[in-house]
Amino acid sequence: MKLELRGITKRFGALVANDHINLTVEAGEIHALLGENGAGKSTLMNVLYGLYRAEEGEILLDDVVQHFAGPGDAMAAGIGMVHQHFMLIPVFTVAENVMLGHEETGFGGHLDLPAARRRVTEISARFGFDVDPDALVEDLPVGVQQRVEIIKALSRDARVLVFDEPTAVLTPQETDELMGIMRQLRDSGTSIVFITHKLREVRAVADRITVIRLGAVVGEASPTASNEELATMMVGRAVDLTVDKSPAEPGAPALVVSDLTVLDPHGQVLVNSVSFTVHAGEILAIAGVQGNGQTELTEALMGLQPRVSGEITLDGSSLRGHTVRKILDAGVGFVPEDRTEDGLVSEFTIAENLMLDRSHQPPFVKRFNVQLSFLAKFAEDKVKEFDVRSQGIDTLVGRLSGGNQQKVVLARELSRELRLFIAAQPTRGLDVGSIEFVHERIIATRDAGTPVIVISTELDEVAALADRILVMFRGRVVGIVPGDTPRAVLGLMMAGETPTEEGAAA
Amino acid sequence: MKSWKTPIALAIFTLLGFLLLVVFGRDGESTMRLSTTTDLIQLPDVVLPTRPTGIVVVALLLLITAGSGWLVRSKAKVPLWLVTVFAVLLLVGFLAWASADHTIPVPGLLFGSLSLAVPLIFGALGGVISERVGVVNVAIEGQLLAGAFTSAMVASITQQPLLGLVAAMVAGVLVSFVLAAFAIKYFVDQVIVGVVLNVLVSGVTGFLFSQLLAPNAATLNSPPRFENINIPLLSEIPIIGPVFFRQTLIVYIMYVAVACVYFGLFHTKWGLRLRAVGEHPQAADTVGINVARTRFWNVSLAGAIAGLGGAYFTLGSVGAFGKEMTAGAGFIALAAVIFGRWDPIRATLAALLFGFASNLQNVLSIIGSPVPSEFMLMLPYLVTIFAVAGLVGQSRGPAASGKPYIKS
Amino acid sequence: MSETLQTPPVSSGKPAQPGQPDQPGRVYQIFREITTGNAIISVLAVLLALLVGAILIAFTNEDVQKASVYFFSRPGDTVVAAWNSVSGAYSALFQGSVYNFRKPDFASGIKPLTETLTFATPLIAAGLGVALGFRVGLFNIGGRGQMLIAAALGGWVAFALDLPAGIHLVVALVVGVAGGALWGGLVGLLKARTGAHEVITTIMLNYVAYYLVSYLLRDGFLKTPGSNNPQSPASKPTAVFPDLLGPTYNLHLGFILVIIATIFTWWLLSRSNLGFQFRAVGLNPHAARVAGISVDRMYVYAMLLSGGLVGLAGINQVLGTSTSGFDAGIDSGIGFDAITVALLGRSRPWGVFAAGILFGAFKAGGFSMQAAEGVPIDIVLIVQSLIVLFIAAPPLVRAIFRLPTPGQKTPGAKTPRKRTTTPTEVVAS
Amino acid sequence: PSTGGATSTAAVTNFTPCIVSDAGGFDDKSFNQSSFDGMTQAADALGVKFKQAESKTTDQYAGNVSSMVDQNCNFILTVGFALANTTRDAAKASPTTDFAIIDSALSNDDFSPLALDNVKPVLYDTAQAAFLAGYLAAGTSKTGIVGTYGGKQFPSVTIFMDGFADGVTYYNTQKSKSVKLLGWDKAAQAGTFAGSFDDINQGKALSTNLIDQGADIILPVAGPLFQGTAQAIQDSGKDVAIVGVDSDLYETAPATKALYLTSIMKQMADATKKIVTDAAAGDFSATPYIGTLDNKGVDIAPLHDWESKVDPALVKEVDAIKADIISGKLTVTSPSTPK
Ligand SMILES: Nc1ncnc2c1ncn2[C@@H]1O[C@H](COP(=O)(O)OP(=O)(O)OP(=O)(O)O)[C@@H](O)[C@H]1O
Ligand SMILES: Nc1ncnc2c1ncn2[C@@H]1O[C@H](COP(=O)(O)OP(=O)(O)OP(=O)(O)O)[C@@H](O)[C@H]1O
Ligand SMILES: [Mg+2]
Ligand SMILES: [Mg+2]
Repeated sequence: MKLELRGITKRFGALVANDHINLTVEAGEIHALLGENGAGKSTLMNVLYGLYRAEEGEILLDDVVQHFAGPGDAMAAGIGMVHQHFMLIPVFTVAENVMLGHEETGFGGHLDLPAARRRVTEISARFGFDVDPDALVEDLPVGVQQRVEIIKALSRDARVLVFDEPTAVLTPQETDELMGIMRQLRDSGTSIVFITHKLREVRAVADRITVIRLGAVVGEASPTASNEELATMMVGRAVDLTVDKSPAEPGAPALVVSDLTVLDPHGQVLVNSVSFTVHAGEILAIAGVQGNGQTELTEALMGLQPRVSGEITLDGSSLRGHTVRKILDAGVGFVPEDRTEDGLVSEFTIAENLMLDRSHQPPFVKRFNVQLSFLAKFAEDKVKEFDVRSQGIDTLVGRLSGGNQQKVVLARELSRELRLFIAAQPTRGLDVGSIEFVHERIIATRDAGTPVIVISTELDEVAALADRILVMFRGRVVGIVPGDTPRAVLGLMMAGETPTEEGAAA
Repeated sequence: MKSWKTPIALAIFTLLGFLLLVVFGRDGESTMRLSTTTDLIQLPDVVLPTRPTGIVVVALLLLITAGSGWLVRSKAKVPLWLVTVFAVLLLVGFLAWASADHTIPVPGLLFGSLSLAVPLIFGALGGVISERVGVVNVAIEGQLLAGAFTSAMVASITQQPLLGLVAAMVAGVLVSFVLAAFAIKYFVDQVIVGVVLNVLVSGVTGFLFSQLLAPNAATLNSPPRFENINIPLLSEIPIIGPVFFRQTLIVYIMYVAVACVYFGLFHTKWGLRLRAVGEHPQAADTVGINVARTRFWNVSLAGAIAGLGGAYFTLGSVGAFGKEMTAGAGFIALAAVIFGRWDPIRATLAALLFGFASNLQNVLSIIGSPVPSEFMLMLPYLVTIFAVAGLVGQSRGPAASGKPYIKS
Repeated sequence: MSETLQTPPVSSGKPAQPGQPDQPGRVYQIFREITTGNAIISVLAVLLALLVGAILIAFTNEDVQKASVYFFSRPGDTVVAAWNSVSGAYSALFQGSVYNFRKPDFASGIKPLTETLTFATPLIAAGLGVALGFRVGLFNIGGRGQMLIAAALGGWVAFALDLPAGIHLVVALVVGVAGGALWGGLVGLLKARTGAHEVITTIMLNYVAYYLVSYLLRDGFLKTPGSNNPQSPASKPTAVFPDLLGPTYNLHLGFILVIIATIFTWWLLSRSNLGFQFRAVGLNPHAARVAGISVDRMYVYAMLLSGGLVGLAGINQVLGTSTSGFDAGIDSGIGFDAITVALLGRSRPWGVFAAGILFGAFKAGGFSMQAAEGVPIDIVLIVQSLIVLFIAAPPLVRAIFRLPTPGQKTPGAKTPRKRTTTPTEVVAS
Repeated sequence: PSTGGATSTAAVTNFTPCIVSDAGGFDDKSFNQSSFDGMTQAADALGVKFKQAESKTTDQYAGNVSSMVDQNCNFILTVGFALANTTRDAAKASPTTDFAIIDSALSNDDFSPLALDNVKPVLYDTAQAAFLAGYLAAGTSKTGIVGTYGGKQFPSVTIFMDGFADGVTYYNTQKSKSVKLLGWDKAAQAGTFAGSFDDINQGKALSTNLIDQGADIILPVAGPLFQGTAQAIQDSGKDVAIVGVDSDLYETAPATKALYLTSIMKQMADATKKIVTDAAAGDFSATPYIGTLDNKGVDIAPLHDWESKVDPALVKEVDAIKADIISGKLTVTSPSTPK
């Protein structure tokens, strides 16, 4: 089905999120939408999907003007959407999530769960997914949740499909599979809008590219354009896509983890006797498919996991069994994986968030009193230093874009005397400009002699940052390999295959 | 890894049991009457020698405690049924102790427990539905009271208890309308509306009671009550029959309501959508579910059910409206909702537990208890605290409950 | 009134990023409106409630009812009677709560205002306690129990001990507040240790406290010697709050204490590190935990403080208001009113202060409405509830008076990921 | 301070009597209600209007009484022991206003008894009448078991239970019987209570349990909760009777009139009416009024429908006991007797 958006304008108060945007997606075309964080991509798609009502403009499907009062109408017209922020109900099973809104029922509204299960397995089979229809969504790794979102959209036989950053949480293999599916769908005549920040993907799959900046279309690009060209178009300035990184000068072993095991409340092993060492002045990247124990490993290091055995020492003193506060005070900096959930209090101001994990000691607090003028000056400095774009230090963090939120977390964690820095998925969902900035800061931290652990599912990121790479699979260490290990090898390791000799030597 | 919580709790209770049943054991005989005079099948009274019973019970408790300790040591979970057996044993021991040289009519004890629990169950069902769809319902008390008042008045005027029942539902719905309108349309804090509604309903019913019902009691406050209906066969099952199947229509409606709400919530389209709206309204919105409408009508439904609970006071139980006659039942129902983890069956069990503790207290104080009345009256509340702290622990409610859904 | 850490303005070098929203989202706007209380809307809300109340008063007035019998022959009578009843009732409300014009001089004319403040005193204290809980994400419905325990323990000190003036008062005050704190802290401890939901435990502990105090009054250490009424002896004069404005007025030291408590709570929440951690836990317990804040410990501290503030309300009753002995009804429903006061004040200390005074005015004015005009106490309650509802629902008031929404219609954020934790979320979490 | 507007020689035309309830409210089916009825009757008889203030919570007592003073009431009736100290303080503050307080005397803060010139305590020796009811119940019971329960353990409640218990004991000693009383142990001052004066459902549950234990006469001392007892009796299908309290239930709650054996009455309406009319006539006296069997301030109600079911000989014995109590031959005591 052919989709046409004409002159869409959407305002949030005084902010014009979409400014007379025109976009045409032909039937059987994958159309990529590029733009910085906050450029207005999601907003445009939400207008298309009936979630927002545009102030101006119209939506045409096969040249017929549509009037959507809500997502129901959009879906009925054949539009499906895989949302950037998952629209899944955590306490429902996969089948329930998929059937919600178009339930098949028997007598008296009785849910026909078997039918829903069949549907899930059928679509899973068609696209090669491995999804258990009876699993609770909240128990699933994010990558699988993403598939559920896709199944949800596909189960409605949508003929226009919007993918809003579907790959942010997928592994390279998963991403490749997804792109295969998109091609498959395209070939069967579905029009696809594909939003991503990863230029590699755009060039691999898109038929046409539209770039949006500050709410307006800045132009079209061809899939053959270089990364630099695309990035420049998006950001409006030249972006250095490869971060300069000098070779590491590792010092003494700083963090020594031996035989670390983490259990979940049911006694299930999440991290299985993991041992490794991080030296001062090096970056150890922990790679792996989402859900293979990396999260739990970092949480165990931070004292956030209750059932832990094994030993963790930092500069010779043990960290295991200490409270989070003690570990933070010992000089561990931590960027959690989910910044809105674990890293920030969105209803706090930037300034308040900057003192979040130091609310118990000078210089932020003296004799129970928060030192407001100190905090203001500190925040002002950090906002400048980390280039947090906001209306001032009293802006609520929840109103910042994702990239700027992440900068606040980084600013907070990197402004302490650190003896260890742990960053989990530090650039998830960020645009190229922000990624560049975050990577620079992480390397600068290493160069200052701090041991750094970066947890990432993103091979590009791992390649850009790692001095050594630890690959995890099913809670175990598959191997620790040098930072320049080829993608292909890493990909295999992430699937559980032990590395070849040359890799294991590192 | 290992959680010693259960064995420790069991050990503490065993110790308490030992102190009460053995150290402070009483001599004499405890009689438990299992049948009512009207039963077809007459079971003989169970007569237990008080002190030996206590000793045996404590021995068994000790055994279970040891067993649970062993289980935990060998990294197994203590099964729920074992805890249940423990609780039942402790209860039997306690009953025997308390009724030394007295008779406890078991069916009567249970019957009364159910009667005290009925309004709580209706209220809790209303609470479960309302909170599951994302609207916190602190106004259960108000819905109960409105239902009680309206049903009494309408049934008195029409002399039709069934019409009274309908009126009670309408009254509950009206209270819900206010809650829903303010909470859903005008985004007023749901707890404010709930708390205020309780005051409002108390004021309105109190006022109308003084002005209308009290002076014209014969015409406006003498509703015909529902008759008890004995279900053939079922009502003759020993113990169970007299307790559950010689009840009024309202109680039978309650059984159906519990079953329907349970089935509906977890096995129908209605329930799926309702829960979706309460968990993640935006996700529900994206699949075409009208969040506001779903909330509005289900909150109204919740009001109707709670209204039925109100009608139980007047049409099922006591046959006339009295000021503030719900006496805090709505708040206990609210506690039952949370205690029951927002699950209709569990909430019902929680309400029954409360009813049982209340009526046990009644019976014990009647057969003469050495404990001052005030401490006896505390019993149900203490039992609830112990149960919540010891057994239930952390509970998680519907994620979006209490949060207004504001659309662009 | 806001307690966000308002950092002193430092001129920001960066211009706002064009892509940033420079206009608050709609959630925030609604929140904002209510917080700052658009004055006109509040006035209209009160007007609206009074209007509805007027209808009720007129309907229930005997003279009106009599006149309405012959409404069609002489409708004027009904109108006049209605006008008289309503204006009488409302002027009684005003004269009972603000200024009594029938008194000859200012000193006695202003007495009602001092009565308003006297009644506001415990409401503010308990409201602060409940509000503090809300800010930490806890819904404290246990005001009744905490007040009772505070009144019982502090009251006992006040009537049973012989201590020098001043010291006696301080000891009674401290013991009372500590009693409330313990009763509240118990809830926090249960929550931290076992996860028991505070809504359940506070409701249950209300009853436990009530029966406990009833017993103590009847047969325990609170019993009046020589009397068989379940009522405590009178507080000794050495422990009684001194009058602030002389014996003519009932306003006592409690009001000053409550002002101090308000300042303290404001400082605690907006300036202290403990308050910072409280708010972090209230808004996002996950992030707080990751930032090294012990969530469980905050729950215990918060309930201790919350119970202590509510306890202040309880001790205020026995040392200030009902000094001639108390019974098990000494809480007077203030623990429940405090919930509304706290929410109406948006859980901000000075907001609570203002809401408490509004409620105090209703209590004070209610007497004269009832006494002078025979308006049933239930009607007073109804009008009160309506005012609260309307004040809490500016969009409704706006819709009724067809006022434009401030700014333009600004659709914005949908369900916020995390709003200020209101108690409602707590109930469900 | 507010000045009481009353002049001691108030003509009936500008006489304003006023009444303040305790937290039970005026329709508590108990003493507030009877006092209110008395006030209504008196005002009707005098052709004046009276003012009323209903208290919902204890912190309203002082405000209600003082606003009555402000309203220039000449005579203020306060109901219940809970208002005693409030009444005392208000009476001291406005010595020209007359007060009467139901169910309590006054005392100083050091607990010594206090008499004020403008406060009339109105007390009832309810145990005397309850004694008769207890005797009657014991003699009428077929199962040999009678029962009682209260609302809350207040002296104004337990005084009924004490007298009733003594009546049963007296019957047992006189007749060498062993009629058992469930729900109250006078010696231990312990028994069964509903915990509330509102929760009629709880009254029903308690009564059902009493009936299960074999009681066939029940004395509910808990305001409106007797309605629950009536329903429990009807549900049980047994021949069980109620002994009412405060007023003759046969008159005030005729819906279940067939169930009332008798009622233990505190004739508050009459006493109130008399005190108000006296005050209006300028005859106010602060001498305490104590309702006894002698002055008919307390009594038991006629048997009405139960007349035929009760042995006439028993009725005669009750009358004789009544005479003995009046003459002082028999004294009834209760720790809860008002002082
Ligand atoms: N976008 C904004 N525009 C103007 N002011 C803002 C904005 N965001 C935050 N503020 C400032 O933040 C302050 C606090 O806002 P709000 O009333 O939401 O309190 P809060 O943040 O919930 O308080 P606390 O942090 O104490 O819980 C307000 O006084 C306001 O000045
Ligand atoms: N509900 C809303 N209320 C107010 N402003 C909003 C709302 N939703 C989005 N915005 C603002 O509109 C702008 C566009 O946001 P949008 O989510 O469309 O960006 P995006 O291009 O999808 O960014 P990203 O790459 O980070 O997903 C941003 O400045 C954002 O802050
Ligand atoms: Mg987006
Ligand atoms: Mg904030």
